[in-house]
Amino acid sequence: GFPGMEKNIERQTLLLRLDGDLDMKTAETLRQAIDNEIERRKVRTVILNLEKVQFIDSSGLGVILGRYKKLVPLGGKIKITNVPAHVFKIMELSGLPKIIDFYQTEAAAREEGRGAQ
Amino acid sequence: GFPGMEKNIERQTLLLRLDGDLDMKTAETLRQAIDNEIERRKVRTVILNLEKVQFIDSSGLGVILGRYKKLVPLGGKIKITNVPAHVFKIMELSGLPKIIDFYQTEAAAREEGRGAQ
Amino acid sequence: MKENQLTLSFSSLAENVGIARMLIASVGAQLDFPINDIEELKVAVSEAVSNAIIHGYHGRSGHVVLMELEIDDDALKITVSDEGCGIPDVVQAMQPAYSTDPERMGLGFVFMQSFMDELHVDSAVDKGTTVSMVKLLNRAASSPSR
Amino acid sequence: MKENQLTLSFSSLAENVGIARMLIASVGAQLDFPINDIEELKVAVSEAVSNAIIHGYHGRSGHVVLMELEIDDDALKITVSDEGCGIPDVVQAMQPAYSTDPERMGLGFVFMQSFMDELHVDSAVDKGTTVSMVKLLNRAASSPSR
Ligand SMILES: Nc1ncnc2c1ncn2[C@@H]1O[C@H](COP(=O)(O)OP(=O)(O)O)[C@@H](O)[C@H]1O
Ligand SMILES: Nc1ncnc2c1ncn2[C@@H]1O[C@H](COP(=O)(O)OP(=O)(O)O)[C@@H](O)[C@H]1O
Repeated sequence: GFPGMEKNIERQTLLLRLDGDLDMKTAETLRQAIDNEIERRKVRTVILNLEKVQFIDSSGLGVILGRYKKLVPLGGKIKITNVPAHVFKIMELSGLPKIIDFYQTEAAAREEGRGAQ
Repeated sequence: GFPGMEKNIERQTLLLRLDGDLDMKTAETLRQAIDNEIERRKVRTVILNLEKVQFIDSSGLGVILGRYKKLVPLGGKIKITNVPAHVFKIMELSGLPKIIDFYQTEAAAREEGRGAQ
Repeated sequence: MKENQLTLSFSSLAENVGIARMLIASVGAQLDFPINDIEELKVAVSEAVSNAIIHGYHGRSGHVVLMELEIDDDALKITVSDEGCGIPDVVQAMQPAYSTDPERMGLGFVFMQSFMDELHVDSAVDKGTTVSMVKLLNRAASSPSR
Repeated sequence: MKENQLTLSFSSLAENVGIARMLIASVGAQLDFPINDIEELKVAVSEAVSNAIIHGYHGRSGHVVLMELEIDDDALKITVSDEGCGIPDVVQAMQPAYSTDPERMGLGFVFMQSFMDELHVDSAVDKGTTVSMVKLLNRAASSPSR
């Protein structure tokens, strides 16, 4: 799994700092972690810090897109921060950056959220 | 091979800075590199800087011991510097540190050499 | 360089996808592929192996996935095969965004196609699927699109 | 954890020794072995695979070395085998410092023995050699000497 999935919840915002490879093995862990918080704690904004993610494939991308699709009808959103260049290249090819907002830092992601709430 | 086998010859002292894994594949390259200089340039002191060696097994140890055996009858010697801890553990198990001198730095190895010459 | 062959066969478990990636990364590094190409090889292999487990074997353990690597002077050939359910319509399956699983993106074959120089899929229902991919070793030729 | 099996078969080439090490390192990392144990697994595998190529096949290419990994709840079992010349006297071959090659140290089996919890060598002249090694997963039990 993610040896270092750091979790932080403030009001309705969930921040996850992922560490490791985001593939079919870890995608399921990530899906459960996010869906739990959406249901139990009514989280509506999910910030994923991918700084320490070394690898992503379509299974990883699918989970992110899936959470997006789940959050939108609830009036929520997903934000991605600190993406390493080589991970971003794969994400770009999938078209994900066209529908999900990317930020340089967690602070930038939170900032934009506050304005919108 | 060694992507970064840095070589330096001063008088009869050959300094080699190795980089990578020291196994059956690279041992042969190392053997040839040293033996060439012993024969062509009459090198008598060989200093091996292992700072960037990540792995050693008995093939790698064998080449070092072999160069020792070749140099001693010629009045020469081999010196090892900057050994990473995990590489040293393997060397220790082989008994190599009992016959070959280890130094913290290249400078220390050269220093001792000058005194002895 | 002498022709080299490596074959890894492994149980249909999620944790082995990462092992398959490590293997291709080691082989890629040894062939002196640039880091970017190694990343792409990892994605292609990850997709093919994940598909074998997720689709071919419906995520069930107890089956075997085969990854064969063949290296000659010109190319690295990667073959990933399973003896799973097979694909009824390969042309349809390879369409971008096509997936039989609503939770998935249908990008596996897209990635394999983008990152490799050749991709060929051979499949028979209830027999299994074989994905053959080629990455040319001549770097000038291997990245025509970049 | 589900039982997991991985088998790598590869050409008898020097560059594949490093690949075999990477594979065992990945598997060891996934089993959460401490770094020190992973280093030792790499040495043990490196010795067994080098022996298969150097001694079993007299350094000749065109042959196949097999590395089988079996993981269950208790142990990681590693089997390295070749279909090479075989060992006439296994007990003698396993003596520390014994080597049929004057350029070598005769430490291969010593390292395998020190770094693994079990070592078993099975060999037949002109048939080949199989080296079976076990590393226990229970760490307290796996390092009795440390
Ligand atoms: N090894 C396989 N065995 C059976 N079906 C497969 C296999 N690989 C791919 N498929 C089929 O092809 C479809 C498209 O695959 P792909 O492009 O990788 O997208 P995804 O994995 O996201 O579904 C899959 O949804 C599946 O129906
Ligand atoms: N796979 C093998 N096939 C044939 N002979 C082998 C094999 N492995 C080991 N041997 C024999 O056992 C001896 C001792 O092996 P080892 O302890 O690894 O030392 P070394 O490799 O330094 O000779 C070798 O010299 C060789 O004669």
